[in-house]
Amino acid sequence: MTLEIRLAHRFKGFSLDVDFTAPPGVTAIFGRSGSGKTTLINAVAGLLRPDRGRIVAEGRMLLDSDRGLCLPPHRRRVGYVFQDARLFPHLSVRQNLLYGRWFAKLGAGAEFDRIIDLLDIAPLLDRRPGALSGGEKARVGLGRAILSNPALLLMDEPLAALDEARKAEILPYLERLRDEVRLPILYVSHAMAEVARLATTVVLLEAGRVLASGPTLELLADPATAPALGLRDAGALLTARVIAHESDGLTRLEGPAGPLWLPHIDAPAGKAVRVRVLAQDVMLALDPPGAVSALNILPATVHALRMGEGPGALVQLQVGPEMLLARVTRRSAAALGLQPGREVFAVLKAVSVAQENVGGGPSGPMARQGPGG
Amino acid sequence: MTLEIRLAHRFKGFSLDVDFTAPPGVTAIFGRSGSGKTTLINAVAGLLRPDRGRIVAEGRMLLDSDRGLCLPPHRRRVGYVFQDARLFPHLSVRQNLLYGRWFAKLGAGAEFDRIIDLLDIAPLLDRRPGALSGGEKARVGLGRAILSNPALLLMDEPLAALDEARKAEILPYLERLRDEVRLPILYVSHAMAEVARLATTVVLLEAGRVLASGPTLELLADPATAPALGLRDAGALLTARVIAHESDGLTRLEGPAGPLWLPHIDAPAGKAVRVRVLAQDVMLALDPPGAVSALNILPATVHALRMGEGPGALVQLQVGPEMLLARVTRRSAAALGLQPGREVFAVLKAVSVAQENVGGGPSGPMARQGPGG
Amino acid sequence: MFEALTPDEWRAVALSLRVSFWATALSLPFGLLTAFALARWRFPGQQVLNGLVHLPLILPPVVTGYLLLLTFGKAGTVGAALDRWFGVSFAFHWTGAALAAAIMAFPLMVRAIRLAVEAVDPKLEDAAATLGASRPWVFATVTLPLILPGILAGAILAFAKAMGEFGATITFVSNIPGKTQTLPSAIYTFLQVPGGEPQAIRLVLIAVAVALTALFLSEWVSRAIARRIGAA
Amino acid sequence: MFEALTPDEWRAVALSLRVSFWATALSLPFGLLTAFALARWRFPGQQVLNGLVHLPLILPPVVTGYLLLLTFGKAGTVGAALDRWFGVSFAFHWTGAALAAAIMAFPLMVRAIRLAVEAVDPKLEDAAATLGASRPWVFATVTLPLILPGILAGAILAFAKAMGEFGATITFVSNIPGKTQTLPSAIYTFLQVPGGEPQAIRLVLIAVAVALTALFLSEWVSRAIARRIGAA
Amino acid sequence: AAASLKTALDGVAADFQAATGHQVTISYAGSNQLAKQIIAGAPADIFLSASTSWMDEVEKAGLVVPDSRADLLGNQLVLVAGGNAPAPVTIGPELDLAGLLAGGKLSMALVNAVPAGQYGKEALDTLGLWASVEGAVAQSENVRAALALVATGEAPLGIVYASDALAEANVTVIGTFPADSHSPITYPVALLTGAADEADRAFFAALSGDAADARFAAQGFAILP
Ligand SMILES: Nc1ncnc2c1ncn2[C@@H]1O[C@H](COP(=O)(O)OP(=O)(O)OP(=O)(O)O)[C@@H](O)[C@H]1O
Ligand SMILES: Nc1ncnc2c1ncn2[C@@H]1O[C@H](COP(=O)(O)OP(=O)(O)OP(=O)(O)O)[C@@H](O)[C@H]1O
Ligand SMILES: [Mg+2]
Ligand SMILES: [Mg+2]
Repeated sequence: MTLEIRLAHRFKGFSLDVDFTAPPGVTAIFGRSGSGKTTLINAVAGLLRPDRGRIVAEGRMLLDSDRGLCLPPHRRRVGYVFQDARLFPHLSVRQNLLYGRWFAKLGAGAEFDRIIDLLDIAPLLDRRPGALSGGEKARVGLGRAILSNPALLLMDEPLAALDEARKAEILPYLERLRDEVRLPILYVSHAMAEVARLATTVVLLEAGRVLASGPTLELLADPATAPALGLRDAGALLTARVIAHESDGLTRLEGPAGPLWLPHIDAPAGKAVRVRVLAQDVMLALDPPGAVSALNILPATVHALRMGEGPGALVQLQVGPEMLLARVTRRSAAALGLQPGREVFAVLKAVSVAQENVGGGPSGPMARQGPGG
Repeated sequence: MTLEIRLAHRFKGFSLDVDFTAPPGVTAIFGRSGSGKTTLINAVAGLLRPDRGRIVAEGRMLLDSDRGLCLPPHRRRVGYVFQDARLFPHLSVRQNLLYGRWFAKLGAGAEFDRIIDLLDIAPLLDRRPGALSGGEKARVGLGRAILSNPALLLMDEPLAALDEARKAEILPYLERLRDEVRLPILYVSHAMAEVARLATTVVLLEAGRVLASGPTLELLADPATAPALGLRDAGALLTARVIAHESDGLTRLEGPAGPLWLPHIDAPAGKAVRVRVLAQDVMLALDPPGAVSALNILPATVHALRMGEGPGALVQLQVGPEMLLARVTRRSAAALGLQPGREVFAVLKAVSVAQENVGGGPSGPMARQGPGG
Repeated sequence: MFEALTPDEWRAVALSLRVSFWATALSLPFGLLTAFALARWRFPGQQVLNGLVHLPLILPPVVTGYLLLLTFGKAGTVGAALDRWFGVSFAFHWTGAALAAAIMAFPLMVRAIRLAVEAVDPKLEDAAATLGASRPWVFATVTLPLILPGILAGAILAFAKAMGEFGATITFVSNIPGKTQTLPSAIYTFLQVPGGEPQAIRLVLIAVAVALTALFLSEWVSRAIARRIGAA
Repeated sequence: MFEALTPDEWRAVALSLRVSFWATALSLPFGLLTAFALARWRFPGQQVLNGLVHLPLILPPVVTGYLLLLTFGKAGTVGAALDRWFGVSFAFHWTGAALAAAIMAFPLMVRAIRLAVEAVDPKLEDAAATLGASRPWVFATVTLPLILPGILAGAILAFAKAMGEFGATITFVSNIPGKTQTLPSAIYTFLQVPGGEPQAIRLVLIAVAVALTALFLSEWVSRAIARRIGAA
Repeated sequence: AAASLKTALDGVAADFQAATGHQVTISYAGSNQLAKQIIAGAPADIFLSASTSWMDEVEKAGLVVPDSRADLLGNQLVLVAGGNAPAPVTIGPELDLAGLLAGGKLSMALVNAVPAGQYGKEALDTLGLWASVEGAVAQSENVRAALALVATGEAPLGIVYASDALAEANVTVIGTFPADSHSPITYPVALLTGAADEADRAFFAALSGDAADARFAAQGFAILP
C-alpha cells in the first residue's frame, strides 16, 4: 500500500512543508526534536487539518484541501500510538485495549491474547491507567492501536520508554505486522537501530522540510547522507539467505556478498534476511588476518572514500554486488593506502551484529536471533 | 555527598524493598519497565510516603519512618526531572524555567542563559507549554529542574525523548554538573551508553528489589552481571590520561592498560578520562595483526571466560592492571583456544569508541569528543 | 411535632419529589447540550444564549414566574400552542411546577456541566476518534464519562434548587394542594398564618432531610467515580 | 419608559451593585476554603459542612431570611456578639442584604470552585513542591491560577444570584429605600400594585443589563485565560 | 385566597366538606399573584382577596360574576411592641411615635404594595405622623414578616393587622388605630365566571354562613355584613 503525503502548514514560528511518497512497508520519520514529526503524523491521522495538502492511502483519499475533502479521523482507520500514551483514564486497561476493537466490531480473540502476551501486560488488565508506570502506559498504548485493526499504523516513538529487552521482544512483532499483515507503518523514532531494522524507507525531516528520503538501504549506505543520520548509526545492509543452523549456536548465511556466520537467527533455512552492518564495526585489513576471533572476513574493493571533518573517514566498499560501509580513522586510511579500487578485506565480528540489526527482509519473513550471546 | 536509601512500600500487586547507599556522583537506577524506578525516586523526592524507610542525604535526614520524620518535598531541595514533563500549563516556558529559582531566591542570571543555550530552547521562552513537541517539553523540564538550584538531582529518563545529537550535547553538561557542582544525581535510564558514561554507581532493580549494585566500572566489566545489564552494553572502562592531540584529529592517551588512539577528545593534555570499550567491539587475535585499520592493539591475558546460553562467550581480559571485556562467539573461543592464562592481543578500532563512551573520570574534568568521525 | 406525616404533608413531599425529579431529569439533556454549545462551539448568538441561560438567576423569581405565566399559561402564546398541538398543559398543573423549577435551576446545571466540559482534555477525544469512534460515540464513551462528576454536580444543584424553589412556582402555577403545592409553597402558606410556624418547621425539616439524602447519595456516587478514575 | 433613571431607581441600582459586589467579594475566600475542604480534605463532619453549604439552596428563601434574622439579628446570638465586639451590625443595613445575598449564593460559588479544584492534576502541585514551593505557595502559584475559570464561574453565579436575591433579603433586612431596597425588592414592590408592571419591567431591564454586563465581562476574561493556557 | 386567611378558611372548608361531601381546593398565595393567575386563565371558581384593588383588577377583566362581589371580612390595624409588658398608648395625632421608637425601626408591610402597609401609611398620614417616622420605617414583604421583626426584637414597634397580632405571643398590642384614620380594611370575595356548578355556589354561600363567621372571628377578623 502506498501512501502519498503532501502537506503545508504554518504554526507561529514553525512551518511544515513536505511532499513524499511512502511505499509499502515501514517508513521511518527521522528528525531532531521539534522538526515536525508529530505534526506530520497528526495531519495523516486527521487530528490536524493542514493549511493545504493531499494525503492518499492506496487510492483512498484521506485529505484533499483543493477539493475541500477531509476525512474525519474515525473514518481514516489509522492506529495511532501517541507520543504521550493518551490512555482513557475512566476505562480499565482491558477496556482501553478493546476500545478500538469495539468499533471495528471485533471482540477479544486470540489476537488479543497474543498482544497481551507479547507486551507482557496481562497483570495490568484490570487496573486503571492512572497509576501505571511510564513504560506500562507506552505498552498499553501500543497494544490499543494495534488491536484497533487499522489499515495504517502511525507510531510516534512507541518504544522510547521501553528497556532494551522489551524492545527486542516487540520489534520482531512489528516486523511481522509489516510483512504478514502488510500494514503500512509511519514510524517516528530517534533510535537508528530500530529504524534501520524496521524501515523500508526513511524520511529525514529538518525544520519541517524533507532533507532526504529514500530506501533505508541506500540512505544508510550512502556516505553522503550517513552523517545526517548520525555517524554512529551509519552502516549498510547486506541481504542474505539462511543456509543452516549450526550446533554451536551460529547460523550460516549465504548472500551475494559472500558467506556470513552470525549468532543464531530464528528463521528457517532458505529464508531471506537482511543484516545491518554498522560502519564502525567493520575493520579493514590488507591481508586476510590469521588467528582472530572475527568469523567473517569478506574480500572487498574500496568504492568511495569520504573524509569527515574530524579524525574519521567513511569507506564505501563493494562486496560482491552489494555495498558495505566502514568507518575508520583518517590515519588508518592513509596507512592502508585506501583509495577507490584498492582491494581489502572487511573483517566483521559475528557478535557485532546486534540482535536488532538482523531482520526479515522488507518482504521476507521475520528473523529473530535467540537469547544469550 | 552520600545518599542512604532504605525503603519498603507496597502497592497492590507490586512491592518495593530496597536498601543501598549512593556514593557521591551519579547513581544510575537501571531496570526494566515496571521495576519500581519511578516509585523509588518519588519516595526520595517526598512525593510518595513509603510504608517504612529512611533516607539520609549527606547527614540531612529526609525521611525516617521510625521516628515519624518526613520532610515535605519543598524542603528537600531536590530537582526532579519527571518522566512526564509536568510543565505548568498556565505559565510561559520562561516562567516555568524560573519557577524554582524564585523560591531559591535566584533570578535569571548567566546560569539561565547557559542552560537555555545548551537546551536550545531560547525560541520557546515566550510560548506556553501546551503545544510544545515531546522533546521540547522534555528539555524545558530538564532546564526547570536544573535551574532550581537543587542539592540533589533526580532524573527520570530525562533524555528518552531526545535525538542522539541533542543527547550528545546535553551529556557533557550533566558530567560537568556531576564533577564541578558535585551535585549528587539519581539517574533513571534505559540507555546503557548514558549510564556507563555518567554513572559512578549502578543500582540494578528487578521487580522492586536490588538485583545488583556497585561501581559502574566493576558491574560492567563483570561477566556475571553484564548479561543482566544487556549484552550489547556489556563492556569495561579503561582509565587513561590525555597525552596529546595529534594533527590528524586523533588524541593519544596513555593509561595503565597501555597507549590508546581515539578520535579527538575535548580535554587538555594531562587530564584523566575514562573510556568505555564495548565487549562486542573488542576483537581477539593470537598474533599481532599486520596491516589493519584498527589502531589500538593491546597485549592481554585471558582472565575469565563465561559461556553464554547462546552462541556467544564473554571473555574477561587482564590488560595491564585493568580489566577489559570482549564478546566473541563460542566457535572463535574454541578456535583460538581461549582459556584463563592464555596470552592474546585485543584489537580495538578507534572509531568504535563512540562519542558518548568517553567521559571525564568520575572526579576528573569532563572530556568531549569533537564533531565528525 | 415528630409524629408521622399527615396525608397533606405526604402529598406535598411526594409532589415536591416528583417535581424536582422531573425538573432535573428533563432538563439534563438540554443542560448538557447548552453546556456543550457554550463550552465548545462558536456560533453567532452564543453570548445571547449564555445570557438567556443566566436570566432566571438574575431575575427575581416572581418575575420569572410571571413571565412563565405570560408565555406558558393558558393564554400565553407558547402555552396555548403546546396545549393545542400536543395536549401538554402547564397551567396550574404539577408539570408547570416542574417547568418553573427546571428553568430556575437551569443556570446552575449548565454552569456545572460546562466547567466539567472545559476541563476535558481534547487529546483524549482525538485518541478515541483515531480508534474509530465517530463524534457521537466519542461523546458517549469518552466525554460523557469524563464529565460525569460535573453532570452529577449539576443535577444535584438542580435538584436541591428545585426542592427549594418557590417564588416562580407559586407565581406561575399557584398553590393548589395536591396539584401544585410543593413543600416550599406549603411552608410559605404556614408562615403566612399566625401560629403556623411549628408546622412550617416540620416541613422545612422534611425538605432538608429529603434534599440532603439526595446530596449525600450524589457525593457517594461521585466519590466512587473518582476512585475508579483515580487509580488502582 | 426608557427615560433616564429616577433618583430612587439610581439608588436601588447602586445599592444592588454594592450589595452584590460585596456579597461576591467577601464570600470568595470562604467559598475557596470550603470548596477546597470539600474537594481535597477528609475530616469528620465533612458531610455536615457539605449539607450546610447546600442548605440555602434547599430552603425557601424566606426561611433562610428568617433563620438569618434569628442568628444575625440584634437579638440573635451571633448578631449580638458581632455588634458588641466589632460594632458590626446587619440589622436594617445594606450589610445585612449583602450577608443574605452571600449566603444564598454560597452553594453556587462553592460547587463551581469545587469542580475546578477536583479537575486540577495533583501531579502539577507535586512538581511545584519539588521546586521549592511550600503548600501556600503551591496554592498561590499553581492551584489558584488553574482553578481561575472555576472561581470566575463561581463568582459570576454568585453575583448574578445576588443581583436577583430577594426573599431572604427582604425577610432579613426589610425594605428601606436607599438603605436596603435592592433592585429585586423594588421590582417586587411594583409587581404588588395594580398597574405597577411598566415600572417593574423598567427595573427588570436595568437589572438584566447590569448582570449581563458582568456576565460578559467574566466570559471575556475566562476566554482570555483559556487562550493563554491552551496554546501559543 | 389570600394566604393570611389559611387557618380560618381551612376550617371553613373542612366544615363544608363534612356537611356536603364536596371537595374544596384552596390555593393560598399573595392576592396580586392570584389575581394575575386568574386573569391569565387559572381555573378558579371563587376569589377571596386581601385587597380591594386586586379584586378591582379581576372585575375589570370581566371575570367576576356580576353582583356576586361582596365584602366578606374586615380587620383592624394595631400598633404592636415587643419586649416585656410595654405600656399601652393611645393612638392619635398627639402620639410621639418617633419618641417611642427611640431610634429603632417601625416595622410595616410594604407601604406601597401590600395592603397592610398601604393602610398603615394612610393611617399615619391621616394622623400627621408619617413625616416624623418616614425614615424609620422598615418595610417587609408581608404582614407576617413585619410581625416577625417585632417578635424577634429587631424593631421595637410594628403596624400589623389585629388578626396577625393575636396569635403572636412575643408581641403585645399597645394600641389600635382609629377606624377612621384609614379606609376600611376589607377582604372582598367574588364568584368567578369560570365557576359553573352548584357546589361552587354552595361554598360561596357557606363563606358567609354562621359557622364560617365563627371561624373567621376566632382568628381575629371582623365579620362584615
Ligand atoms: N499508585 C500505584 N498503585 C498501584 N500500583 C502502582 C502505583 N504506582 C506504581 N504502581 C506499579 O508499581 C510498579 C512500578 O512502577 P514504577 O512507576 O516505579 O515503574 P518504573 O520502574 O518507573 O517503570 P517505567 O520504566 O515503565 O517507567 C508498576 O508495575 C506500576 O504499575
Ligand atoms: N499548536 C502549535 N502551535 C504552535 N507551534 C506548534 C504547535 N504544535 C507544534 N508546534 C511547534 O512545531 C514544531 C514541531 O512540533 P512537532 O511536535 O511536530 O515536533 P516533533 O518533530 O514531533 O518533535 P519531538 O521529537 O520533540 O516530539 C515544534 O517547534 C513545536 O513547538
Ligand atoms: Mg513529537
Ligand atoms: Mg518510570
